[in-house]
Amino acid sequence: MTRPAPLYTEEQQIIADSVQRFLQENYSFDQRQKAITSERGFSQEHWQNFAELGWLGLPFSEEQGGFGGSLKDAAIITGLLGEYLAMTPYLTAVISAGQVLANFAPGNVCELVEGSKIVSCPHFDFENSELTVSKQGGAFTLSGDIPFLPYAESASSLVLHAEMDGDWATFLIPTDSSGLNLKSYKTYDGGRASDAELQSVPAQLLSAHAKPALEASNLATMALLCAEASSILWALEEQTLAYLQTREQFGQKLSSFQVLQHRLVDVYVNCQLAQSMADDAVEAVSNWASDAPQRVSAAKAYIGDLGRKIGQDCVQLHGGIGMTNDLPIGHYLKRLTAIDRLYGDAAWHRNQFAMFAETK
Amino acid sequence: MTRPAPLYTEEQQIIADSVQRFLQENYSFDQRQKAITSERGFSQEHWQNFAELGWLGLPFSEEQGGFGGSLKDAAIITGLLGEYLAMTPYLTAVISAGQVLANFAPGNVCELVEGSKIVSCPHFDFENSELTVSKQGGAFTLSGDIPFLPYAESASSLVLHAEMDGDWATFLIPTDSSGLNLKSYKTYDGGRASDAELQSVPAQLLSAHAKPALEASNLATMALLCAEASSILWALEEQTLAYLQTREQFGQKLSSFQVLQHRLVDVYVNCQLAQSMADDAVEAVSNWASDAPQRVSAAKAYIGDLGRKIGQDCVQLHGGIGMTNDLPIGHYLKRLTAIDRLYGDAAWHRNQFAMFAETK
Amino acid sequence: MIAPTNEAFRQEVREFMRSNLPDDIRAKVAEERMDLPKEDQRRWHRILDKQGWAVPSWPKELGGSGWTDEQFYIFERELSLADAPRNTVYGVGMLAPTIIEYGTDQQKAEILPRIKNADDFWCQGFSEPGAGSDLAALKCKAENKGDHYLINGSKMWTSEAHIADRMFGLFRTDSLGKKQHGITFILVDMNAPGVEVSPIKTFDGGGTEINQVFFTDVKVPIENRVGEEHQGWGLAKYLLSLERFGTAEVSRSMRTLQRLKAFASNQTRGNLRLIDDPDFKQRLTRAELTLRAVELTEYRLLFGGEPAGAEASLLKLKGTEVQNDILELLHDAVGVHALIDMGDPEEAGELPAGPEEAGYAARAHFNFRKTMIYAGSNEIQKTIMAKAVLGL
Amino acid sequence: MIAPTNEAFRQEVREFMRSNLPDDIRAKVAEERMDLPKEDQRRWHRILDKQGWAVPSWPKELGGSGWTDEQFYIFERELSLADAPRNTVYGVGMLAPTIIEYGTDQQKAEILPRIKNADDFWCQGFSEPGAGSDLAALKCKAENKGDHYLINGSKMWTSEAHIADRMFGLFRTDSLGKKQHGITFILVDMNAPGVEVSPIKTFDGGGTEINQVFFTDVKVPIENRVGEEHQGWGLAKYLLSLERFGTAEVSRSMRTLQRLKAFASNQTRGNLRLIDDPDFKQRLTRAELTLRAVELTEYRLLFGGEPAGAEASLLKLKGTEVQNDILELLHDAVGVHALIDMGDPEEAGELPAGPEEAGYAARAHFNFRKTMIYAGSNEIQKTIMAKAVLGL
Repeated sequence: MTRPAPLYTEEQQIIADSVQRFLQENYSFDQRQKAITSERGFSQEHWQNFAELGWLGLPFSEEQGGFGGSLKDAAIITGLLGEYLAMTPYLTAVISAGQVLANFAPGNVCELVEGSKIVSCPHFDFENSELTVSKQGGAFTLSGDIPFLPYAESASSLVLHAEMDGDWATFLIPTDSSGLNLKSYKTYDGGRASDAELQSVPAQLLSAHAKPALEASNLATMALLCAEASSILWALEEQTLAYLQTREQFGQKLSSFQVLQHRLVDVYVNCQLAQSMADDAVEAVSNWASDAPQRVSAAKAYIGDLGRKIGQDCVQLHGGIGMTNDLPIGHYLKRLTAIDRLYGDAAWHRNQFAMFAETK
Repeated sequence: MTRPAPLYTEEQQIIADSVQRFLQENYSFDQRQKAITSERGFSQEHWQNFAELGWLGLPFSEEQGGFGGSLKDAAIITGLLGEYLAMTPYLTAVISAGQVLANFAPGNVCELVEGSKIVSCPHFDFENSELTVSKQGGAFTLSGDIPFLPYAESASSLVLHAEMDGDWATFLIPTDSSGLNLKSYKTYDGGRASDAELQSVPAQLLSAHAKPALEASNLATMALLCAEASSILWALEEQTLAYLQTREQFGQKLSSFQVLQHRLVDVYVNCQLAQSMADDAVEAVSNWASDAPQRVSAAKAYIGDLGRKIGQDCVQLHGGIGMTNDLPIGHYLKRLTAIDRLYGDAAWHRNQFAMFAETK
Repeated sequence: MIAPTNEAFRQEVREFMRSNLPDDIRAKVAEERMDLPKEDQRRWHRILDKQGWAVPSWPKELGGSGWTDEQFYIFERELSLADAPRNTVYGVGMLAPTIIEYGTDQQKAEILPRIKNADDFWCQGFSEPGAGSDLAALKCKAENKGDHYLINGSKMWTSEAHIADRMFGLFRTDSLGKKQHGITFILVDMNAPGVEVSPIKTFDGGGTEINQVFFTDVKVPIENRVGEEHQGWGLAKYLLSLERFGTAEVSRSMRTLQRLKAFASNQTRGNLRLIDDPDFKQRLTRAELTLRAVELTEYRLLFGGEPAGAEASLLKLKGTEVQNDILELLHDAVGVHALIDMGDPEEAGELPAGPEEAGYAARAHFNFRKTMIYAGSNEIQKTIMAKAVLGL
Repeated sequence: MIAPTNEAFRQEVREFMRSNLPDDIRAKVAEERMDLPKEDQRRWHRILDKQGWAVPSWPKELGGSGWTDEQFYIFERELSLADAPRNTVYGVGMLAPTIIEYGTDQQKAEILPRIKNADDFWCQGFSEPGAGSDLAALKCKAENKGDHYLINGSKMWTSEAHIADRMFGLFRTDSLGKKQHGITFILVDMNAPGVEVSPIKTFDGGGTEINQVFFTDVKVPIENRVGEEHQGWGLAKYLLSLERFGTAEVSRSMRTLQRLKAFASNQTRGNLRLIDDPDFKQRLTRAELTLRAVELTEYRLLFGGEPAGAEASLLKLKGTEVQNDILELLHDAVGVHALIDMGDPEEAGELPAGPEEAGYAARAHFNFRKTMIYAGSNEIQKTIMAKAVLGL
């Protein structure tokens, strides 16, 4: 084992063991491959299991029906889901939407925690607002296009935001609303997403002054994506090392070639660096540190680039077999590539980081 | 020999042999190290030899007292000068200033060809004009600061340019002019340069419409710098390969370590690519092709980055001995680094190239 | 760089492509597909054949074009720039010259016309599960039973085996002595009893390109051997040396780059055109410069005097690297819609969202990683150069 | 990350630096110099000693500070951020703990106070012309002549030998058996007859840092041996394991980065501040991100549970890489005036032109390439990790 042992509290170790056990039993790679081709792209039964195992309630307070865990605890779950390539609405529902609901509609958290309802939520892009709000009396309607709502097909409602009266507002709309049209598709990482077109869709206002909460939800999601990527990188490192130790060429184990040894060392070193950045991002959002935006952007930028590079290197180190669909290696690369696409890519976060770093 | 044999004409082979012979005898590395610490940073006697061997007259027409050679021929000389790390005013006098004089003051070429006078000429930076012109009657004076005039201390005159009447003009001033102050210094590549301060220095107008000629001189100098860099890269490749084949560590030749073999292959491959770019740049300026600006910027950008990288790699591949002053390796790196600094660095030329590539 | 006399030839080829390349085929190639269906390949081959360009590299008396090296260079470039499929590689480019060099008169008469007419599609049975980069380690056995060989074992990574009519392959006829000895070059009917083709899906999720082929007591007439028994290694080396330059993928990359630049000029990021976004622009320009360096190097090595000894390795290494950089940029340019998974393009429906590039950018990005692995991984190419060029 | 209780300590150190670091010394360190003259080093050492901070890592009874790991970490960071010289490394950091562990009482009494008082400066005689990365291949011979060793041979790359009073070194006392056997740890007076120091100039053109040391029939009293005869390899391993983290150079790089950012904010390129130039900004940000990753990793490995087994290698590798990236950026930021060659800074005159950074940016850029070579080149570090961490 080259991966450093995580510094878990006793409670966290229990969570990690339980998640690991469940995934080992239910998310072997073959099972995973079946799950992503099922109708909704994930198993509703497993989602129910997640609820029963307490995963869905973890980062919510006990008053809201949750278990009072932290985002650090949730990062244990997203990390392991990543390692097993388990594609689910966890991040969008529990973190992205969940953190907003916990702020503004705590009554709605319960259904989420119980697993009876799934909520989807897009990346809040404050620079490009896609939705416009109409107010008539006390009622609101939303119009416009929103791309990439994760698992919106499976969701009962969407958390959406829009500029309103010079501030940012957040809304809840049921997915069966009239005027809402979802174009749904598979994504190459095995997930699902939808582009939404809204034509005067009636919306429930959650908050007219939601910007800090939306930012917090954004940052939490980004940090947990980094944690997921970091876990995937270690999995890649371990599996690639193991493969090179098994496979022979020219009468020698591949792992005996110095060039491949040094490339594996590069992978290992980069895993360590990526983990440090991911840990720091999760730490920052767990404590809502004042420099969390900078620390999260640092991690997302660094891991965005590095994750893809390591993923590509590990495919290359595997050779032909790394190209096949039946090995997780290529799927890890696809997920790492998707993680960089989502919630701002490396270039975008690099600019954010530079901005924070200069004004500091 | 891993370097491809150059495709010389018979005349070019004669030039190359003669240059090589002279440098072998007079520019051993020890001799070179002495030469750069001499008062003027190069040997006046050698400069006279250059004249006698016909190098200084090579790229000038026979009417001007030259030998009617091309810039391709001159590139043979700058390439070999680079390999021997022979630091001289050749490029600034014969190419940068020389090509301008050949256009506008052909009478002045003769002194240059004979080696009796040296002319220095800065990089023409059309974006940042440093000099202002005053006209009184038919007489001109120049004022302002010009950085980095190569070997200006040894020059009898300077070719300088300035914006005038909405066009670009070029002037000649003697270095003993009143109002001209030179701050001279050694450069880390073993060369010499001066920063000039001009206060109403009387100047001889060579042309009031000099832009195309200045651009041509710029491009020629850049292309020949690329040719020099390309030759240096091959020299580095050969010397590094030879060193790794000699030196032992852990009871084996360094060249038997696969990691070092592959790094040497990277060096070799990059030498090939750099040479293609340099050849193409020289070809472009030799024929004054219409796309010469783009091709020269492509080469300068590519070689600027790659040259430094290869130089750094070759120091690293040598280990401690590569850090010492008594081996050419570090001096090659310094020259390659200087070449990237001069006449627009890699980032600048990349932008130029992108601009041309888009409007194409 | 091209001689002016050949500019007319370039125009001729370009005009031919414009008038004769079917739109539906062009559209598939323009989506960076390497999995063209057999019928598309056949259709295009026959269009070229009518023009006399289907088997240009063959001797003139067999239907070749008699082009100069520079004309071949131009032809290949224009094919790519027009988004035309390349000439079929296994039959036309590999087997045919090998048969011409080593085959019997009967083999020539039987095999070549059927390739020229696109009656037979061939695949190459070289690699095996334990013999990829280390080809001489192959084990798939052919026992000489007098009038036939009896083949047992399997071949791996076999491109187009699922659409091929026949396979030329290397089989182990003797396992004593040096591992390069005892290999025999044999032609196998893919419809023979005991041949089973199992497609290998790649993680990009696109159509089938490669396969594993299993042989169970497959009988092959003894006259299907090419060259001497046990001496197939020499034929394989000859065959593999035929493609010295194509693997640089310069022409295809140039076309992809054109597409990328056109796309990036029409997209916005923030308030800039994507092509003006500093980060994107820098990556794009670096890739363009590298491609230019590879292009110039390819040209110089092709036409510029003595061989360097490992041109193919050098060009393959850098060419596939920059090709992958360009395709990665295309993926990145598409933004979040690049994530849409269209699956096998032959079965894909309408693109649900995003620009049309979203339909293939990710597939191509992931799929083309293979170019740095197959035909000798880029690590193997470096080892080859260390030996062949640096003498290490 | 730092515990709040230690913030007061940080302030104390910072205030001490502000009040006590001589300006002339600060200015030299701020020019990225590693060749501080002996008198500067001594002066600073004695200032620290007055404060009780000159030998902080020693046991408290010998003058150590008794700091926690985190306090050491803070102290080292604050030294760098203040442009203060580090504590002298060879005597204080390497020889002293080795003597404390392996020395006789007499050796302790004789050697340690003279280090603490900066009476003796030490150098380390380990590497040789044929034994750099492969240290155990060393050949410099010490013959046991009963009451003295007779030393012949030479040591290479010896930092500070030209200013050192004494050397601790590894010498070959037996050449039979395993090459790690027969090495003895001996203390040599640099003024002894037969010792000759020949400075090795580095290509950056700066002041002297390293030397070759020649020994011709040098007599060394037998009691100058530390530990057992032939068993010096164990002492060397102990000594080399003392510096687990410093080689990451994080603190120094942070300070250089501050300087670089301040400079780039005040320079213009075209009509932009240099720090806003897209190309420069991207390189700067990448370096800053990498440095942050190294910083966080160093902290995590130092304070975060079980050792990974090769922390020093990992941190040295990435730390020196990013350090060189930052210094390259500083060189590039200076523009054409970076080319000015100031030579040995102790002899240099006024800067003829350009910003003050022009006086040292190039020297530092070239000089620091050595950090990726010395103390085990970065290639060696990878080989160490392949073995120690990956088990290959």
